[in-house]
Amino acid sequence: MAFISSGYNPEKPMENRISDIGPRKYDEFLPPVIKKNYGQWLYHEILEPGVLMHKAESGDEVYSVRVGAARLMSVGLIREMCAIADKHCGGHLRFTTRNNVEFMVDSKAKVKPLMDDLKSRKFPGGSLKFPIGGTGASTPNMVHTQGWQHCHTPATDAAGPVKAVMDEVFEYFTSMKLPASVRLALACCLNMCGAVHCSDIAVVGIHRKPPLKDHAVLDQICEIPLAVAACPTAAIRPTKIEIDGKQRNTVAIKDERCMFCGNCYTMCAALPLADAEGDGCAIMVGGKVSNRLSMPKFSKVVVAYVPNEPPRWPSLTKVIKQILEAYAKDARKYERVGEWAERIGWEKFFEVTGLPFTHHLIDDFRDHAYYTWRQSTQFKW
Amino acid sequence: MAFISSGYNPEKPMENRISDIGPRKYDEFLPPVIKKNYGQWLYHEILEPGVLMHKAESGDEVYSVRVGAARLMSVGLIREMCAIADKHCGGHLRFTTRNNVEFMVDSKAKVKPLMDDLKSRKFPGGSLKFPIGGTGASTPNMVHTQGWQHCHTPATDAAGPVKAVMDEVFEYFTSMKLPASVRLALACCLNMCGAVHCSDIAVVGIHRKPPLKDHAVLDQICEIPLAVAACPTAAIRPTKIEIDGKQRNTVAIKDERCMFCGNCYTMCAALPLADAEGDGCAIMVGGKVSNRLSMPKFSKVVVAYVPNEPPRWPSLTKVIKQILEAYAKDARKYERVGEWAERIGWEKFFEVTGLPFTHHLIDDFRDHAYYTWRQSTQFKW
Amino acid sequence: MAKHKTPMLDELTKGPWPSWVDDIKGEAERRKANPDNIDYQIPADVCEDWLGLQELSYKDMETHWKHGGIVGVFGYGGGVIGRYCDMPQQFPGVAHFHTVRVNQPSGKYYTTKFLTDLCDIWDLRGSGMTNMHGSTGDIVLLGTFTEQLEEIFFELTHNMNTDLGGSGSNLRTPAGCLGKSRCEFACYDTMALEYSMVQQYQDELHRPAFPYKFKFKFDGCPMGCVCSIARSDFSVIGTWKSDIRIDQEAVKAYVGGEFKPNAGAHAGRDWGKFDITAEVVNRCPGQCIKWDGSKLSIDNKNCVRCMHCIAVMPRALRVGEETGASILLGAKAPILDGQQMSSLIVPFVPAEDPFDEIKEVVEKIWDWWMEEGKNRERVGETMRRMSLQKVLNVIGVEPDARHVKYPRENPYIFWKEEEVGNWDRPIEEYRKRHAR
Amino acid sequence: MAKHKTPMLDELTKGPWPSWVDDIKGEAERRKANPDNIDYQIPADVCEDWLGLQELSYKDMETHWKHGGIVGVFGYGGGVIGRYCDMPQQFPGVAHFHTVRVNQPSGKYYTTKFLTDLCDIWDLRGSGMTNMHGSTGDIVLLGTFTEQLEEIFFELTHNMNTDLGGSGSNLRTPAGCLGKSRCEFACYDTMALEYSMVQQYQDELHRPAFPYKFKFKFDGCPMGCVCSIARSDFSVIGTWKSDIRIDQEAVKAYVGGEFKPNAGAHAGRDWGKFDITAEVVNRCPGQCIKWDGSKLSIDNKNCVRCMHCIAVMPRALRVGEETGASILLGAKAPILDGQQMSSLIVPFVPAEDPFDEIKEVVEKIWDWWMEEGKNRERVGETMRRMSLQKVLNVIGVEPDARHVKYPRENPYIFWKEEEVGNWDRPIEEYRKRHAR
Ligand code: SRM
Ligand code: SRM
Ligand code: SRM
Ligand code: SRM
Ligand code: SF4
Ligand code: SF4
Ligand code: SF4
Ligand code: SF4
Ligand code: SF4
Ligand code: SF4
Ligand code: SF4
Ligand code: SF4
Repeated sequence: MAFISSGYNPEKPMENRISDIGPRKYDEFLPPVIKKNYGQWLYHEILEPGVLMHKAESGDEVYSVRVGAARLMSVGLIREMCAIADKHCGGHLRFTTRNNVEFMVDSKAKVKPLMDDLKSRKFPGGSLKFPIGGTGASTPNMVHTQGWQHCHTPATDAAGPVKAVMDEVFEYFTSMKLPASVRLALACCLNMCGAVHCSDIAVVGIHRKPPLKDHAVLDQICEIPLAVAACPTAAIRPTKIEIDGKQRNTVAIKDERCMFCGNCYTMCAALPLADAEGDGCAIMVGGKVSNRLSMPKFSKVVVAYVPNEPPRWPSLTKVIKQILEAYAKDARKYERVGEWAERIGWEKFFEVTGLPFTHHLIDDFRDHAYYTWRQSTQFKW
Repeated sequence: MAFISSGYNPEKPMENRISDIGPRKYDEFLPPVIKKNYGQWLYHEILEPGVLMHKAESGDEVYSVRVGAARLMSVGLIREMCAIADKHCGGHLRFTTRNNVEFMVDSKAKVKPLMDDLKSRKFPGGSLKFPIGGTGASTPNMVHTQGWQHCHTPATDAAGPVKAVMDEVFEYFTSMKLPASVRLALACCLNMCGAVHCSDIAVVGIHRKPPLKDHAVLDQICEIPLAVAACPTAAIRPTKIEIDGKQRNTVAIKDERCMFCGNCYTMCAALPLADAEGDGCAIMVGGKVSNRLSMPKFSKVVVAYVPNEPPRWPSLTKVIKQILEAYAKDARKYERVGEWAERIGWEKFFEVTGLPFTHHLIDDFRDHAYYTWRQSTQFKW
Repeated sequence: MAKHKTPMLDELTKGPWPSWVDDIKGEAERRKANPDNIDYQIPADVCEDWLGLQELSYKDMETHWKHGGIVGVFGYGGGVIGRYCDMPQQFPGVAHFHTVRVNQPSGKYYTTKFLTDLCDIWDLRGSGMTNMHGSTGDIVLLGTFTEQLEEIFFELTHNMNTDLGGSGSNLRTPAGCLGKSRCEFACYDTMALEYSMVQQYQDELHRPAFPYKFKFKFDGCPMGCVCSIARSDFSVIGTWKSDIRIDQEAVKAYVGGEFKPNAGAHAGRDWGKFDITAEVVNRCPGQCIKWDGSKLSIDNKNCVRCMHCIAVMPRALRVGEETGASILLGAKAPILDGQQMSSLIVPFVPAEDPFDEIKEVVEKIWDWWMEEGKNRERVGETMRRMSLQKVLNVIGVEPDARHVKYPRENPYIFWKEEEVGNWDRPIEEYRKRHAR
Repeated sequence: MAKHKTPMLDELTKGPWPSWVDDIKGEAERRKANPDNIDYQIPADVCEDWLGLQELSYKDMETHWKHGGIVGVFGYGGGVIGRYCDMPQQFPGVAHFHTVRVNQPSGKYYTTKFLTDLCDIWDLRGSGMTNMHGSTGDIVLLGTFTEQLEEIFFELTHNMNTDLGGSGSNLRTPAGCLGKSRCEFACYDTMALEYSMVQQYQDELHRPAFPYKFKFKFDGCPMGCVCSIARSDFSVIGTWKSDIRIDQEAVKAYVGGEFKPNAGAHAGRDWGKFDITAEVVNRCPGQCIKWDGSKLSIDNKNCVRCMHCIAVMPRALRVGEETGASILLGAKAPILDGQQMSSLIVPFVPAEDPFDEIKEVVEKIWDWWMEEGKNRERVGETMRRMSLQKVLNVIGVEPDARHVKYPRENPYIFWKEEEVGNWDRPIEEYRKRHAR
């Protein structure tokens, strides 16, 4: 391989440099029917799972076919999507805020050929390249993060468990038979790059062993005061240790004060937490961000720990299905998972989902914990 | 006056001493109809304001006539109550948990003579000795504390403002026309010896000037570390000061960190807060302790400050009446003040009561404050 | 003629509500007149000086009581609140003005004999002024001199067979609602429990052994007529397990208008005809009531025992027959870190004399709190600092979703090594898998 | 034949959901085959090594990416995430595996031309693998070597007229819902605002000047399709002031069953006939809808604009005509002190290009946060530390009951001397009134 220069000259980095231009303006990319009717939409209909029709004041209609995507995708796959868009959609497509892909056409007649084309494409292993669905009262694509694919702090993988979960709940992606849309999400560590803290059902990677201390290098690669300050529970203090007869500055950690947030590792590479036996996932439930009916809600931890079981995380997917099915059976129309749990009471939630309630689920972090305890005699037997 | 010995011998305090006997057993004090039907009550009725009838399984009935009391009462007044109880009630009476007095009779026929007697008695200034009421959807007696009558830390008086308020809302004490019972309370400082933190409408005495420092005596009468530790906002630190050429240990206070809780004064008499100009009352609203309909609730501060205006606290009583009347007009049957405010939304509460919302009412104490802010776009214009 | 002019206080003799100013003035006059020729053991003009001092406070808008004052009776760490005036020259009658807390009987029922005897003591040895009752529940005798304290105590114990209440870092005087004595809602006998507890824990009540004060309050049912959930460290609240008992005929009588809803509590206003659907069915927080026009049915599994339906129709509905209590822990006033209500720790406990199951819980909590609690830390604060699960562990109760309003929102779980496996891994092993 | 055996990963080729494993494998094969004869600038077997490394992670159940790695393009403090493998000998193709964040266009609409051009760059200079899109909103190009970073940047800016997104203690790449481009609910033009903001604040996006990261997200209405309230420091959410517009005929069509409720979102199950009372009227959180069988009326003063009624009957109801936005501040993930959603700071702001009113608020907040924020303290944490009223003061907004869910429960008010009067009193004066 020979180095191909873009034109950039490392000797003179500012020469001919273009910077601070931002993204291209969106209107360059809009399909004509969208551009024409921008801001003049009247209403929409979901014709079938994955197919939206938006009606404009002008009478125009745009049909959007939504397909699931792994988000982690190759340029090969993107080129394939472009080919489809060129063939059916005048060379336009879009991605949704949950990493689904939308192919838009401007007349009903174009919908079926587009859908047939999408349906026909599969990966070698048999999985669909472009499953249609994710609209209305469904489980749209699972928001997620990097995991073992790309990040340095994960306590679980991202794309792997997501694939396993989406396979498990696939029938709910392609249908609209849930009481409301159920947003799934995964974040591979407590940094929570996915919207786990406000999702209907969410998975978050957690560590459960306190950081290792790489004393031999710690003071060379870390600023000890920053590491100490990083800990929200004040578990870390500076200390000295003798290694090979030499005094070294390092840190000591009060293990029983650690709640495994990993913030010290973020600040100091000599404090890794990852551990096959310790790591796994917690499951959080009942969050939402929309203001529809009830105000936005945080997700609550309902399963403290599920072990990492690659490649297909069977325990994890089982629990999620269990929650989803209890919800599907019991909730009212329009009722989000969290609204349902609040209406029936969290004590009933554990009963109907069959999940055990354990001491881990009682908040004991910071002062606010108190407000989550029950200051009432109201509860159900 | 000659010293009259009880029999106690200060030389030999343990001689003939009786201790740890506790209170007398309640059953010595029960009226016969109560004793007979103990635990066998079937139901009750409120025959008119202040008059309860309880029906027992045996068919017996007990009629209780409830009268308001100032709580602060002389032995002369107690003797007068005893005379009434002797005359009508077989020598029994009781006090309620809110310091009302109940005269009980065992037949309906005895009710009217009792009531007539009670109604006939007045203080020289014209106030009633035994106003009948405080049952059902009324404003029962206002729970309160010591104030300038007896305590060392008050920021307002207790019995004075209570008298002024009860006069103002008197028609609601003697009737049952409110949507639900409205419990009033007053505590003369943030120690809150009254149940202010969970009352429908409550008054709490507040200081607004940081403690004075009596440097000249501080280290003699206080343990400086205790004074420092007493401050929840860490506003106090030990320091040294020169008085009359002598170095003295004392404390310094960061005034802008003080929120006037008075806890330092509780721990150290050399840090008084009382100040005519600084002191006054905050008004809190919407608390409750019963589990009926909704769970118990804390009261919320809706008026940050009303000045002390002895002897009749006109601004205070005006605001309370204002709240009470807005509530009476707008709330649903059975709805407590807090339930009403939550249903209409606190923004409407301020609108319908006509109270101004000020920055003081936004929580800024500790971490939990965040949870009281509005994480939603749901609100009313 | 009054000793001091009290023009401001006099304004408080007006208006319909009982005037404590008139009451004190009356007492002042009685003492002056002294028809029974009592040899007052504290200044006869105590009430006059008290009025004078209060008038001064009304003028200054500041209290005139000095900070603290440690007085008491021998061998007890509480029961008396010392109080001195900061203007003793001007108001010698209240130079001392200590409070004596007398432990009230359960339910605050009295015979006139008992009260009269108490008045006799207080006429002779005190100001003649009282609070009936203090916020904690005591009979509060307001204002006496130090020399009288032992005498009062002696007379209370010897002549009245009655003891002092609590103050200081002690168990405080327990209090309860009147419960079974006159209330059909009572799920257990609050007055019996209160008596049993106060007798059992006399030592804790009188001798400071705790980090801070500790209060018991006993409510017979979720209505909370003694505010235990808001005002006591240890709140015992009656509840029931089995089905709400329904008398269908009586329900119809309410619907038909023969019985007044809520026992007539709303009779002062015309709220229109009783509407069982709007007023009961739709308001039920468990959403578990059905009314088909002739039959009321309750899905008790979804009932949260809020008692609204029972309160509205007390002649038709009664609490279930299997009764007991819930225990909640930790209520307190705002100092230091904000007000707390008690939090549920035991969803259900049987509550029958001698109440052993309840006492067992209390004692475990005390043992732990005396070990772990900091100076001046209420048990609710210790719980808040050390966690609810810690308390459950201490009392041996399995954590249950009923303990929380909702599960934690942060995944910051304090795992323990026993739960996870070996924490003490060598960094060298890790570095074999992961180069630096 | 694959370079590394991946038996575990291969399990993830099964099942209906698109398999990223098959996708990477396909890319690996394409690179190997290289039909277009591309002179790959990073190892041709990058995808194979990546698969191998992931297989190892699946076995070890630990990540094999090293901590951090500071790389970037000249003059920018963000846009690239450095990443190195901790087993570079075994997997040299991913020894470097840096991420390039490309700023996506508003609404994520693309032409195939744009995407294809991007693919060309990434075929040549990167792994050929992407995330479409990252959680913040960027186009995420996954995996390249350090030497390629400037080249990629040069090609992006010169050939594609497109810039990098954010990372580090910068403004992050803004994101918005598709808003007016295709949604009838949009109360303002989210895509225009997103574009306007990202252009205006290029410097803040590329050069770290903040205490920590700062995110903008723009939702066109309270539905929150881009989760701004949960995932952005500065959340602008469309709202309206005037009355909800009602087409009574269309309401009847819903009631009559001609139109499907919620645009057909629930068509997959038989929920029975649409019941406007149960499904809309009774559920309305403002309790402000009436339906008399032929006319729907809304008491807009009590509407909280939750949009439920509109979502259920989009052909009958429309948001009010006077539209604008609410601004909320401070959402973030849990580290350190727990997750936060954004809190309302400006109930209503007009939102029309050039959006000056919104920019004014942002800039005031930045000035304050840059002054007061601690290192690695998100603006929401600064607000939590310094109070909501402080922020309102900074942006010049009058405190209003709308700012809170409920007023404070503690009376711990931090009064200021200006509000109260002289604080500096001599103790001697006090002692004149109050003896020690
Ligand atoms: C395309 C997209 C916006 C975009 O810019 O990409 C979008 C588009 C629409 N949303 Fe959304 N929402 C989109 C993400 C969201 C999100 C964010 C998310 O899921 O991460 C939310 C907040 C979720 C939450 O509360 O946790 C969201 C909450 C809603 C709601 C409220 C639903 C609720 O029950 O609370 C509605 C109203 C409705 O569904 O009737 C709505 C309604 C709609 C409508 C009907 C608006 C319209 O009239 O066009 C659009 C089609 C909905 C559908 O798919 O059935 N949209 N919508 C996003 C599609 C994501 C996807 O691929 O699945
Ligand atoms: C007399 C009484 C008020 C009354 O007028 O009824 C009272 C009076 C005092 N209380 Fe109280 N408290 C009284 C019931 C309460 C209650 C209510 C209750 O028990 O139901 C509370 C709130 C509940 C609680 O315990 O938290 C209460 C919370 C306090 C506090 C705050 C404690 C805390 O943890 O936050 C203090 C401050 C302290 O302990 O230093 C306090 C301190 C005091 C002191 C001793 C003042 C002090 O700082 O030393 C007061 C003596 C006043 C005096 O001169 O007579 N008092 N105090 C009540 C006791 C009468 C009785 O025995 O029946
Ligand atoms: C006598 C007393 C108990 C005692 O041991 O002294 C008592 C007695 C009764 N209460 Fe109570 N309550 C008493 C203080 C309370 C308190 C405590 C307080 O006010 O400080 C509460 C909690 C208040 C709160 O939630 O903030 C209380 C909350 C209730 C409720 C629930 C009311 C609600 O709407 O939330 C009921 C049910 C009802 O009123 O129908 C109730 C019902 C009753 C009944 C009807 C019970 C019965 O069947 O006998 C009694 C007559 C009520 C009436 O007065 O209308 N009682 N009740 C107390 C009278 C105090 C007074 O003089 O006013
Ligand atoms: C790539 C991405 C995840 C993804 O798969 O999509 C990501 C990846 C990382 N995030 Fe993130 N964050 C990403 C969106 C988010 C989001 C979601 C959002 O922006 O909507 C959040 C939650 C919202 C928020 O900002 O709080 C998020 C909260 C964090 C945090 C916690 C910040 C906090 O204040 O609590 C960290 C830790 C940190 O900053 O040190 C973090 C740190 C990281 C780092 C840089 C790891 C680190 O500790 O240095 C990750 C690099 C992974 C890698 O190797 O590629 N990332 N991060 C997302 C950015 C892609 C993009 O630009 O579009
Ligand atoms: S959630 Fe954690 S592990 Fe996952 S991408 Fe974000 S920072 Fe990395
Ligand atoms: S993981 Fe978190 S809690 Fe544990 S030591 Fe590190 S910073 Fe502290
Ligand atoms: S509330 Fe404060 S001032 Fe009033 S009696 Fe209690 S401690 Fe004293
Ligand atoms: S009054 Fe309270 S906040 Fe102020 S200095 Fe004293 S203890 Fe601290
Ligand atoms: S708490 Fe219950 S049992 Fe006790 S008096 Fe009140 S209503 Fe009756
Ligand atoms: S007690 Fe309350 S929750 Fe139970 S059925 Fe009656 S109203 Fe419903
Ligand atoms: S947030 Fe509102 S305007 Fe934006 S896409 Fe969602 S529904 Fe439409
Ligand atoms: S938008 Fe929500 S609050 Fe407003 S009328 Fe509709 S359902 Fe009610």
